[in-house]
Amino acid sequence: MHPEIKLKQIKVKRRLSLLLFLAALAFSIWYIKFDFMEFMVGIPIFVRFLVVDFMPPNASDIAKYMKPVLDTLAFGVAATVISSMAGLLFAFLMANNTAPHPALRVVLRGIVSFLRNVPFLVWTSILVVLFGVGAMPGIFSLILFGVAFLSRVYAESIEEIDKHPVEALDAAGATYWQKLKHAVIPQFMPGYISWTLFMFEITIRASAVLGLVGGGGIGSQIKQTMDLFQYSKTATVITIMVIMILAVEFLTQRIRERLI
Amino acid sequence: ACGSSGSAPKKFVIAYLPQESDEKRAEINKDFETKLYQQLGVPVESFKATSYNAAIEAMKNSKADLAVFGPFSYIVAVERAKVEPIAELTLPAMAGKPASVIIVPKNSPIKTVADLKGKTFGFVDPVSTTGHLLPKAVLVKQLGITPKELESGFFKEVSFAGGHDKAVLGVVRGQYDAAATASMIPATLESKGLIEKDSYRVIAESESLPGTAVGIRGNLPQDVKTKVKDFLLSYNYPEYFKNAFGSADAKFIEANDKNYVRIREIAKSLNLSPEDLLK
Amino acid sequence: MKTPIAHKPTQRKQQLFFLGMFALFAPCLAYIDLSYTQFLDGVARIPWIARTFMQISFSELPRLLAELLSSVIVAFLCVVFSVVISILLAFVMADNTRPNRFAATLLRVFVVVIRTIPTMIWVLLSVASMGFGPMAGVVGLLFPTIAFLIKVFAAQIDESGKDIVEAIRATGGTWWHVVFNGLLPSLMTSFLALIAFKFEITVAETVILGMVGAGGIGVLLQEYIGYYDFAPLAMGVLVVFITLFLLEMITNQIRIRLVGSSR
Amino acid sequence: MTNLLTIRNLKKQYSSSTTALDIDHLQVKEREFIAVIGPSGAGKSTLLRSINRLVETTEGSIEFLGCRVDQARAKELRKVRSQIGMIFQHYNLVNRLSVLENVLHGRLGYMSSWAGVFNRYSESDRQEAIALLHKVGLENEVYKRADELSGGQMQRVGVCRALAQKPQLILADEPIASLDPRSSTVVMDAIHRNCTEQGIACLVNLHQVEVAKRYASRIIGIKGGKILFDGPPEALTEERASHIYEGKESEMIEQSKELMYA
Amino acid sequence: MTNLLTIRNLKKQYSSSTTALDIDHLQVKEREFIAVIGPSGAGKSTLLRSINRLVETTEGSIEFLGCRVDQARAKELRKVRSQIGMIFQHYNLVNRLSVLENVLHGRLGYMSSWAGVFNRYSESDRQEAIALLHKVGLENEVYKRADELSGGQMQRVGVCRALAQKPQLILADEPIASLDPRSSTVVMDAIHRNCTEQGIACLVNLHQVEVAKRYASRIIGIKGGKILFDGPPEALTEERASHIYEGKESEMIEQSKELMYA
Ligand SMILES: Nc1ncnc2c1ncn2[C@@H]1O[C@H](COP(=O)(O)OP(=O)(O)OP(=O)(O)O)[C@@H](O)[C@H]1O
Ligand SMILES: Nc1ncnc2c1ncn2[C@@H]1O[C@H](COP(=O)(O)OP(=O)(O)OP(=O)(O)O)[C@@H](O)[C@H]1O
Ligand SMILES: [Mg+2]
Ligand SMILES: [Mg+2]
Repeated sequence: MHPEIKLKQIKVKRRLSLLLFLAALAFSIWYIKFDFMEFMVGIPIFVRFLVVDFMPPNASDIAKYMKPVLDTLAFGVAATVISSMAGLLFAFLMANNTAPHPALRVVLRGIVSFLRNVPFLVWTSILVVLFGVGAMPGIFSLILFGVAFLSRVYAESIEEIDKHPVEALDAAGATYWQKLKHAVIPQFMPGYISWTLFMFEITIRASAVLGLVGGGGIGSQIKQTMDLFQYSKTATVITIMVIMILAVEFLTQRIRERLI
Repeated sequence: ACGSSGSAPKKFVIAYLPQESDEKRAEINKDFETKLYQQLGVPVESFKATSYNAAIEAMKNSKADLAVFGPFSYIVAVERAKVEPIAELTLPAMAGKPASVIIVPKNSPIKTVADLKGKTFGFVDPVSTTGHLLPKAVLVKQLGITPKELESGFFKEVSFAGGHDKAVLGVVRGQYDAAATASMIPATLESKGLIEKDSYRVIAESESLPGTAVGIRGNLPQDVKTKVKDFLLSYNYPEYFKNAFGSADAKFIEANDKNYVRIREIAKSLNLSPEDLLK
Repeated sequence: MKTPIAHKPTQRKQQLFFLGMFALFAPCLAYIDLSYTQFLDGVARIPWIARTFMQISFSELPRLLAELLSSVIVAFLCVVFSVVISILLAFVMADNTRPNRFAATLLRVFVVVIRTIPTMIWVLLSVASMGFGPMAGVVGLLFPTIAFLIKVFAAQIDESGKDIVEAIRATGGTWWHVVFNGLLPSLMTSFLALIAFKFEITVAETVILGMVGAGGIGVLLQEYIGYYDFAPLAMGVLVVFITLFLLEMITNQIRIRLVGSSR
Repeated sequence: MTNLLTIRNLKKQYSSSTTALDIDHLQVKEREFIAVIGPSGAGKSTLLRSINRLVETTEGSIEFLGCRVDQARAKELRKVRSQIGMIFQHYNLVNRLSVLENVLHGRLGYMSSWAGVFNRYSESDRQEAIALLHKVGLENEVYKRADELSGGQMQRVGVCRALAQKPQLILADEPIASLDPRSSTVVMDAIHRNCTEQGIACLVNLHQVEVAKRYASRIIGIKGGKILFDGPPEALTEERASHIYEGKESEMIEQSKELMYA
Repeated sequence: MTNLLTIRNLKKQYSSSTTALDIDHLQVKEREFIAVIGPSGAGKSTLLRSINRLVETTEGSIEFLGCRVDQARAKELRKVRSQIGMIFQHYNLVNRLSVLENVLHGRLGYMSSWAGVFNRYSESDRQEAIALLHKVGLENEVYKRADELSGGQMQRVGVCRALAQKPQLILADEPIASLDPRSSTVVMDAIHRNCTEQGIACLVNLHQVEVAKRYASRIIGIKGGKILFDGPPEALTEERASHIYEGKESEMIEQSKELMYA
């Protein structure tokens, strides 16, 4: 095709996409009755709220927040370890180069996708009905979420490994399990470590959110202090949470650098 | 949402707070909004707020104009958002009945509140009237101790379940030795099939509560307030009350801030008065 | 003793990792103190809840879909606004285009802090300050979304190297020329891919926004959960699942088209 | 000399249109060192991989030491494979394991699944593996990680892995195509010396005719999946060799023309 | 002939220990076509980039047409840069834009931020850009995307971009180092012909001494940041050239030794 004509076509396409986009934007603004004035007023209100009501942080209850912090970390560790074990099993059954049966693979992928795509706050609520209150429903929903996430990323890492060494073992007459142990797992190890550490970071964040719906941990302190209008305490809790998350990220990053 | 203080609003926003006593609300009947619109001449919108401090902050920021409060949230709202009482919602079915209960599992050895010493206990939420304030007052009164003593060392452990249903589930599923909740919640959960029949036992009951307060944003023009008040007092569409508050024979009556004196006392005695919170 | 065969350092590192993992796990599990009977009782209730969920009801479908649409729209508007704001800021922060070292560092600190606070907390805060409704959702989501986009855009700009920057600079072009005539055209596709990716995440987030008070389908889900209406809840869960699943497929396709990889 | 391998009427089609391999008859006897030459895409790799069934053939029979490889069940196939060593162009080592572990992988075919998974290599296996590594000049690399080695060293590990199998036959698919001339010599020497000393037959795919002539006792020329030449190195005249590569060269000229005008 | 560029006591240090560039005095007159040669790391790129201040110098002065480049404020610097065209080894084109747009980037230095961002190139700019493309044989590529071109074509676009600036001076940093011999000739011809015709002075870094000798009116030899040779091509004897590259060659031998034993 003549390049000039092609260029024209691209231009027409671009115009059309732009038009489509603008139409979608207009529809959206109309549908949720988006009021631009309200929006522009809303942001300063929000920022003022953060600055005036939250500052200065009130650290008088700081001792009281240590237990939730510990809770959150313990939740994170337990959920990460358990879901990494379950995720490992799922991943090997799911990855196309290690799956024992294609049908199993498809079924598992479906289940995992379902677990992942239903918000984990919904899972938490269902688990409360099953197990009652306390740590259990929170932990279990973190695990459900973790299994779904990890089995997917583990499976992707397994699929990404170099298949040539596996072939070499095949040629030497190795069995399925031997190939798994000697060719697949060693290559998958860096991916496993890296994703598991990442999962730990995510669970720490997630368990902070969990607290907002009554799952305990540091998040419930945020909710409680806000409900009591003790915003300056909320600021303290959020600061503690930020420090905790940054510390965890820093730590996992160090471990990752050391181990891989 | 609205114009600055004093001027007439461009639209009128109603917030329904999470009610501690409510049944499932189907979509709130539009009849109320339509008629109010005819009265005020500006569009009327309504929201269901999931947390009561969101609703109170909204009124403070002139983003909501009218709200149906619970007793405790009402006294906080008066303080924080300069809300004025405009009417009161009465539910004849609830009148004179205990507002909250303290329950234990069916076959628990606990017979009286005195037996609760050294046990685990679940309240609903620090800001819940029926799930925290009233039951705490009951405990303080029946045990004859100070709130301080109750908080430090009477129980083995005190938790906030995060919801009335969760407090009940906590008792029935065995995580709490006892819990406080609004009086009709256990029966509701029973009817939903979430807990088995007769799986709990009531060991203490609280006093009854005044009606639900309806508050209006204080800095609205007087004529708007008057119009809204007149409208509320004359409104009588049973379908609306059934959908919004679970009882067809509910109605709006003249507001009386005096009804909340008792709640204020209780809150004060438990160090949860608005002044304590908002200092 | 048999002759050792392994590569010691690698083996030791891996052993250390697992050792550390389980050494932490045991005390944590003990600390959390999960009750065995609670667990068994809960598991015994699974068939019952599964049966309850099977009574899926279609009566709430229209409401669910309407609210779903507003959730998606909140995500859409939020991403649109965030893109507008973050694109230029990303060029301020990226190492190879930053006009001022101080501004770049300041921005970097902001981005880290904002990103560290989970999205739901932002929404909770905005709901508390602005009241309920989609507007609070948009404003609350704006902060983490902007921070995310600045970060990934800046990383992408850094990756594109100094070549084009120098070429435009050498002709006497201004900073704006470097950004708009040089870098943006070449980064457009990868930016679009990132935007599609973020949109997917944001929709997943807006779906649960309602659970902390902003509008959308989450409000309905929260309501069903609150009243234990499992039949419509099952429908809601299904609607959410199908939406997010389709969205994932579509954005994956878009990403493959744009940059030739799914991640 | 006895027959190790007999191939009859072998056909392999990857898709219905093209026949990648079409061999009427091919026998490999004990101790033969056979070089397989031919242009790219001729079917050399396909031939080698059919022999230990890394690719499934479409029709025909492959008999190795009296066992029909093409019809073997899982267990028989494992046995056949354990008797056939293989060396790959890209070494196919497990990067994150030690050199020694990679060599010991050659023993897996003789162990139970269980024993293999838990590294229960016998002490004699270990000692022999180390001895092999000494023999190819890797005495200082035994405990290094495979990815710390240079290409030539990696391929020598690959050779040791194949030898660790104590095979009857070694298949080598372009073992020196990724190596510089120096390393190539070292590796080909190692393969040739060990095969000769231990009486192992060898089928090696090669790109370079000179290398083939230097080492092989027999050369097979393949083009378009068919055997065009089969005989001693002396019989492979310039003319015959260029006949085998013919189509290929003109193709290469085409390509470079395209490059020029690009 | 008037002086375009005067460099005095120029020093550039990337880190405190090493001096990348150390030039006492260097003048470039109008219409000169100067080739800069020297081993890798000699400081050729640093010299060129100092001239339009893509790298900041440590001390000394650079004067271009009466303007102190090293001290120029943002606006002056922009003006200087718009008068100096630059050609890069890796072309540095914006891949996803059309060839024409890339050439028009040469005009950005003469436009306001606003006009540039909205592509408000004047019609005469457009016509001239197209004419330039015709001149270097890219008449069929005007509306192609830059990444659809071959290396030689891309570099010709780079040349056009520099010419579109209507510069007084062109700096070319190894413009042909990534090209095959054929394309190299085309590109060097284009640079040389246009500079000569339009009276543009040119400083071009080159690796190959023969190419330098073929095109340049003056050759500068750099090593270790210092000028070792400055004179007409004829004066650059074999001996002097090898002196410039001396250290380098022994280094290369070292390297290949390492490779052999690796
Ligand atoms: N997995 C496959 N799927 C489809 N066709 C294949 C596959 N492997 C090989 N082929 C085709 O079969 C024919 C023979 O390929 P083969 O790899 O055996 O050639 P070769 O002689 O080893 O070539 P090279 O020297 O490039 O390795 C070629 O036409 C090739 O394109
Ligand atoms: N950005 C930089 N940071 C630190 N040192 C640098 C940098 N750029 C160049 N150098 C050093 O400055 C010296 C001169 O480098 P320069 O790139 O000017 O050499 P060159 O002659 O262009 O070499 P080549 O032929 O490899 O392009 C070298 O020692 C180099 O390592
Ligand atoms: Mg091959
Ligand atoms: Mg250079």
